[in-house]
Amino acid sequence: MANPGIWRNEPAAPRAEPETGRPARAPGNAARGAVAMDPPAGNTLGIHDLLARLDSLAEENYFDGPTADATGPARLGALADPRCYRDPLNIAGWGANGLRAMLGGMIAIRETEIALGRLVESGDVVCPVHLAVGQEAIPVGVSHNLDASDRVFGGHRSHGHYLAQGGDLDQLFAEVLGKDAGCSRGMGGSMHLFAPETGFWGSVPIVGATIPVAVGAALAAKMDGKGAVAVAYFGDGAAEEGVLHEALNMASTMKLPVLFVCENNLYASHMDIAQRQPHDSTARFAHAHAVPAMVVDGNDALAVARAAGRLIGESRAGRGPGYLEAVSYRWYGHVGPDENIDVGLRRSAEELAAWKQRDPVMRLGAAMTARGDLTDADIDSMRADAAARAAQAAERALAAPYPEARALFDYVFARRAG
Amino acid sequence: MANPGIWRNEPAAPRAEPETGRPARAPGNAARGAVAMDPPAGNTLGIHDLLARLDSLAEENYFDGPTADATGPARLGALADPRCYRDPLNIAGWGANGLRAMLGGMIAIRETEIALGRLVESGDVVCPVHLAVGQEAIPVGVSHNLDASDRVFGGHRSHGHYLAQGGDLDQLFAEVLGKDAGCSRGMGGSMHLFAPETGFWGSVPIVGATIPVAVGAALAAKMDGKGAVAVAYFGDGAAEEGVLHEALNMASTMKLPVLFVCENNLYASHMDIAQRQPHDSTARFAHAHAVPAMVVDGNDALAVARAAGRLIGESRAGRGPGYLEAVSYRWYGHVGPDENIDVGLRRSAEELAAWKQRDPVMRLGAAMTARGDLTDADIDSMRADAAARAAQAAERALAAPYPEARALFDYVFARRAG
Amino acid sequence: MNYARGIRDGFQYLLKTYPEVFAIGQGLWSPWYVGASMTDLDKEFGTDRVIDTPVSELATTGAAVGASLCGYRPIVIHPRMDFMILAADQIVNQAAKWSHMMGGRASPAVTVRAIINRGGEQGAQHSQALHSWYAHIPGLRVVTPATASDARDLLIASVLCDAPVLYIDNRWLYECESPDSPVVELKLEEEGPRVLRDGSDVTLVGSGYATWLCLQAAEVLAADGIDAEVVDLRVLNPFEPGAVIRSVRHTGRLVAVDDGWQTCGMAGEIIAAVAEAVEPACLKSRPARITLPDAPAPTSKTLEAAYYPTVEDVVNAALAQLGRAPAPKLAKAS
Amino acid sequence: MNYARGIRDGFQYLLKTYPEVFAIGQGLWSPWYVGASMTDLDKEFGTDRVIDTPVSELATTGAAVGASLCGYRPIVIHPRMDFMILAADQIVNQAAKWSHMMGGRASPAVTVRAIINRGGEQGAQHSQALHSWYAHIPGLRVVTPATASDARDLLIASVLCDAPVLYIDNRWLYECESPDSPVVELKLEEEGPRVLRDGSDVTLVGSGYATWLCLQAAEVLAADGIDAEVVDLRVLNPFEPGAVIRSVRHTGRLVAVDDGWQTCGMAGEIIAAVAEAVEPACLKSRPARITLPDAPAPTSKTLEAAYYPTVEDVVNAALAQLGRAPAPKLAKAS
Ligand SMILES: Cc1ncc(C[n+]2csc(CCOP(=O)(O)OP(=O)(O)O)c2C)c(N)n1
Ligand SMILES: Cc1ncc(C[n+]2csc(CCOP(=O)(O)OP(=O)(O)O)c2C)c(N)n1
Ligand SMILES: [Mg+2]
Ligand SMILES: [Mg+2]
Repeated sequence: MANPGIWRNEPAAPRAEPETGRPARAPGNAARGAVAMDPPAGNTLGIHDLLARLDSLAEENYFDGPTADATGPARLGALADPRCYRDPLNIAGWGANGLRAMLGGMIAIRETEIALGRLVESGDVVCPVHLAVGQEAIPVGVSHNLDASDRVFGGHRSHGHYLAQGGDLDQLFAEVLGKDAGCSRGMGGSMHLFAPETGFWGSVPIVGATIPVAVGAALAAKMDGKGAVAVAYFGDGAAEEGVLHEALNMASTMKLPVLFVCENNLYASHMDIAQRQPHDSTARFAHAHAVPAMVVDGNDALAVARAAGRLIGESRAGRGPGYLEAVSYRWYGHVGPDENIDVGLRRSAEELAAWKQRDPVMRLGAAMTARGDLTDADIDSMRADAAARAAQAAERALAAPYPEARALFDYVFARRAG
Repeated sequence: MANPGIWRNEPAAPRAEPETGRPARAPGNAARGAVAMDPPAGNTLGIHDLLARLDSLAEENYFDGPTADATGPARLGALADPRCYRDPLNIAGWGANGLRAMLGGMIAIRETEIALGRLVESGDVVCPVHLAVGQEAIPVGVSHNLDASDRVFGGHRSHGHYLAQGGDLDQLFAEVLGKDAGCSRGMGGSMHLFAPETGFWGSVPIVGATIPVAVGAALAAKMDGKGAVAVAYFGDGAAEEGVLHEALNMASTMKLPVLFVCENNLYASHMDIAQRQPHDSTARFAHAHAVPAMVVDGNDALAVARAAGRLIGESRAGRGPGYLEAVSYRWYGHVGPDENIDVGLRRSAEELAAWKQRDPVMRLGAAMTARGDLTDADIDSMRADAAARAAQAAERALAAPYPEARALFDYVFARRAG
Repeated sequence: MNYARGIRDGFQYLLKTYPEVFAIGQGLWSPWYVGASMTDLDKEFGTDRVIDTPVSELATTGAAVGASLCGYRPIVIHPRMDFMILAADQIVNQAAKWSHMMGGRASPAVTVRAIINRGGEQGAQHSQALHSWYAHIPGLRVVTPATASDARDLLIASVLCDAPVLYIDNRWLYECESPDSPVVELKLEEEGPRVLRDGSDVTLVGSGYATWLCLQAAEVLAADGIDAEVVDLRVLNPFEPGAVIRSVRHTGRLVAVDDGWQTCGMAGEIIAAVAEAVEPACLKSRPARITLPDAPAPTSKTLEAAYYPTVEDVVNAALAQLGRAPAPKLAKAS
Repeated sequence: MNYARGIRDGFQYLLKTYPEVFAIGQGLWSPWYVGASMTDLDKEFGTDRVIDTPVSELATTGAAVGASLCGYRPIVIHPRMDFMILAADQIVNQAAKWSHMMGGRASPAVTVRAIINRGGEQGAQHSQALHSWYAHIPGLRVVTPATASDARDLLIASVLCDAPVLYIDNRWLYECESPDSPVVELKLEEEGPRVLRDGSDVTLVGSGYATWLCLQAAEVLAADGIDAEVVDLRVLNPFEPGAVIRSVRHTGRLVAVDDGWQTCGMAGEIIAAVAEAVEPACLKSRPARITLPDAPAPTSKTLEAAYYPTVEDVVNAALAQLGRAPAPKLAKAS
């Protein structure tokens, strides 16, 4: 190994222990002992952990058909267990300003989405709105490593991806309301965001569709030769579309600078991952395609930022793609502000309540107040400010005009600016 | 592990050593030592070997971008090295009759395909004909474990799959010549074979198309509850189609009795696998989807039969899908009897000559003559008989009538027999 | 009985009567995916026969094709026609062609159910009606019920048919009521376009939701003393234009209505089939078509209102056929 | 200059002149995949700009779309239109819609090149001409060159156009010659149907290979004293029927020829567009169309011969328009 431990040289964050006796890892690991299992260092899983997990999966599951139940135990272990990872983050080594920006970013996304949810409830917003409250740490952590020359692509649940890149708040509200002032001139709504001036190059709601598009943007970046990277956000459900695999293979074979970010929130619309896949971590797909992967607590903005930074750094240096699996949970249901806990799904009120304790905002906020970076009152006022900004943007958007009728035809065929 | 070594309890075949100093395995394994590496037992690779290889890949490649070259060294090691596995097969424990049937099956396929190639050269056959000479051990080994109640699906290169299931020789020639007496009534040609009475449920030339179709046949078999299995044959190129991954996930999640057989002949039309994938073994995809996989010398009918038997046995017992990767090489080029060695591809005359020394027919034949199961003259006469049968079938087919004009419309919408 | 209920009754009848029938697709265990058209079928018939799937349109469809070759009669459900494009290879290259390619020996008796689910500001990737695409493909029967009883009986006929069938329903019709009727097992091969309303002044032709537009327009026209004949296509492929041709020979005027796009669409096909068959002298005016405009679906409510054809559009086209001025503004349809 | 050479010259011109152009697709490093239409371009411009790919139609096409958003002008090549169905989502849901969905801000300036490669007993999955499908999709320009100079100049125009373009060529035309001409950079927005041959007795309309059939038929008809006007569509989407309508107003007779299927196909679209625009009294006879029969492609040589439209079919349809008996047996075309 040319550079042993390259994925582990970060300060280790204290690891929250499960509240119950349920082990954070599947028992097979320790029992076998053939693979050297380091004690988990921080909340990022490096490739060795993954291989070890793959190995333990083999031990338990591959061969013993009867126990390889499709609805069997989660393989992400503690990362998918909402009783773990509840403590304040370890912020040692991070400056207050940087952290404040990240906290502010998460709060802005959350307050914006809450405001959008209210507009859905009031009937002002008609288009489908997929909220990612609870998942804010992922885009904030990823975009921490990006700038406007990079190329970020999202899907149906992308308000956070857009905002984290610096997408305009007024234009977001206008877009969701179908107004001409929207970032897509009111032609797309919530599921079609576009802000290339920030590096956000588009989101669309065909699940998986932007994954190969991001690979193409990475090919363009490679041809440009200026070190830009592309990012494809997608969910655990999208990982079931074959196109992910085609895209991983292409990116791997052509060594393209693209970061695949799987926001694994354990659900695809009404189905939990155990109903859809034999294993709950999607990073196994990256390994299969020889793409370096890391699996992190997606409710830890710093873990996300570190892992994304590492993988993006490799990509910028010309070493090809990376894969980041960030495990999280959405506080709202699949679409709109309903919680989807009483509509006959396996998602329960208890599960949701537990995940709310693993709040990415609270965990960073608590660490910062503990260190004296800011006070609870500061956080409250950040929240109030963000809510006010969202309310203002909503008002402006509500008052804004719809596109003119000719918009229906004007945009069918674009003409390039240049 | 419930049943350690379950994949290893066969008599070990003597392992041919490479003729050069090139190690049969990538060096990373030994160096790391974290994974217990058994010495290779026979020429089947069990899951531990695969995980070890995955691990060694990680060591060498995942992290060290610069060395992770898309055209880098083969990961199948000796299995992809035509200087290995040339010795007569180890036939200990196999009865002469069974072996004679397998040898005869391979010879029949080869002589049939040679005869088809001649018809292409003479201009009698116009439709595209993809020959699998050199790969005969795979269908013969797989079909050894199947009967007419199973459901086998193929692709563009499926004469052998059809014949190994017992598909009619006359109907094959008639089909390739587009005659009404063909197995598909002359409506398909070489790439569209159909003989459900033998368990061969169809081949079509859209690459990857029959993979999910076989999964559906397995779903039907599971619903039938009679222990039948489905088999999907496909190539290393087809593994680049996303649908393979969708199909693996479905089969794994639903625990369907289907055997995925990847005939890895290291090429997809004009491109070798190193130009298309970061790694030369496709079994990594099975692992990613928690499907038990075995990788075998595809030029060893007994190794194929054993591995397929094991995996199929698990499927019949209700334990879900299996994945068999059989490494081989086609003696002819992509289509027709041309060898594709002087048309600007990376495939060389030397490579081809070396692979001809790893002849699946010769290796089984040599073992049988050495044990006294038959003589060289017996083999010669088997060959002559097969050639004569093929020539006869060709003649009958050449004389047979074309479909009537109404065939163009009669078959557009089928009516079910029952 | 409303249209959604018709679909559900069709599923229930099939699952109850035929053990070889099963349903597979995204959202079948969900409380909301397919509207009220399959409510609680999973509970009634079990999750082994009403199967929800991963987000894998292509493999799911291929699996249904495979099961159909082996004696089952699966219905594979695509909750949105837009997503089904990912499965087009299995529908167009496989299901539609296997019988022909195998000389009539293979029988992919699969029913593909595609739902048109549009409006509600869902945007261009969640709005498409691609029935004309599939009507172009020989070997694939395409069925577009417009009434609740057809929703049920054509579903049953599709599933019992030995050929692959694309059954397309439209959520905008789910609340439409038809009179109750007993279940009938129709032979799909014998079904085709049908006159839903007799008239002698002008022929209005549609399918699915467009038929509903035609029926509404005929009511409005009747109030104005104009007698419109309405032909509901029901089966788009193989397309049998006989009923339309007979009607136009009688009325001399044709308005073809379609809620898909124009170029190479069903409305154009209707006009072409009539133009080929009817002597020019028989036509009292140039036939007209009403379709979506040549643009992807917008989202804004104002643009959506401008985008989708309305009853008013059909009424005005019929009036124009008769040389009459457009009607005074009507309330927007749907 | 033959047609294949025209395509190659177009690629060469583009790759030489525009650094933002690159080609990507299956078979580009192969000696045989795309016939003579791209011979040695990989050697001339390097494998970084002429990129061969894994067998992954969907991701390859998506990658081209992505690169096109970011300032490049990729040409993604599908050596067979049949395989391209696997990429339909990226063509239809993505490339064709991004500009509209993003309010004109996104510019997927991608060219998708699809090759119609049929005959030779290749069978139903290796024979399709699906241009009518894609002509149905707003937002996607569809181009079907029939001559060698169009093969070159429309390729260049497609790639230089800011909108997504589907460029369809047909291997049956590769050996057809046109007179040499200098390269011109056309504006695709300004290109459309064109009269290739003047005539006053009957209008023959085609695109791609069907145009070639029309031109051949016109020769045969001329020998019989019949003056056929030939209109070559060139651009199927957006479809501008003006030239066809003008021609039919003049001749009063229309034969629409297409080498795709009939239902919802381009031949029907031509007839519908004319029927909508031309007063019935202008038509001297009922328009006719010549298309593939309603069946997947067969393999047997005898059935292939019966399947594909021929010059003779076009000649006879034209004669029928004039009330004349079919011509004596002609030699089979192509
Ligand atoms: C191709 C396609 N298939 C199905 C859908 C319907 N759909 C919308 S979101 C979704 C679930 C996606 O789950 P995941 O990728 O995990 O993202 P999440 O919603 O959890 O963020 C599905 C199936 C779609 N939009 N596109
Ligand atoms: C969907 C699709 N894409 C491309 C092709 C063209 N094609 C025919 S065979 C082939 C290579 C297949 O390689 P592999 O799967 O390894 O099978 P092999 O020919 O080696 O047996 C390709 C790309 C096709 N037939 N179908
Ligand atoms: Mg999810
Ligand atoms: Mg191969």
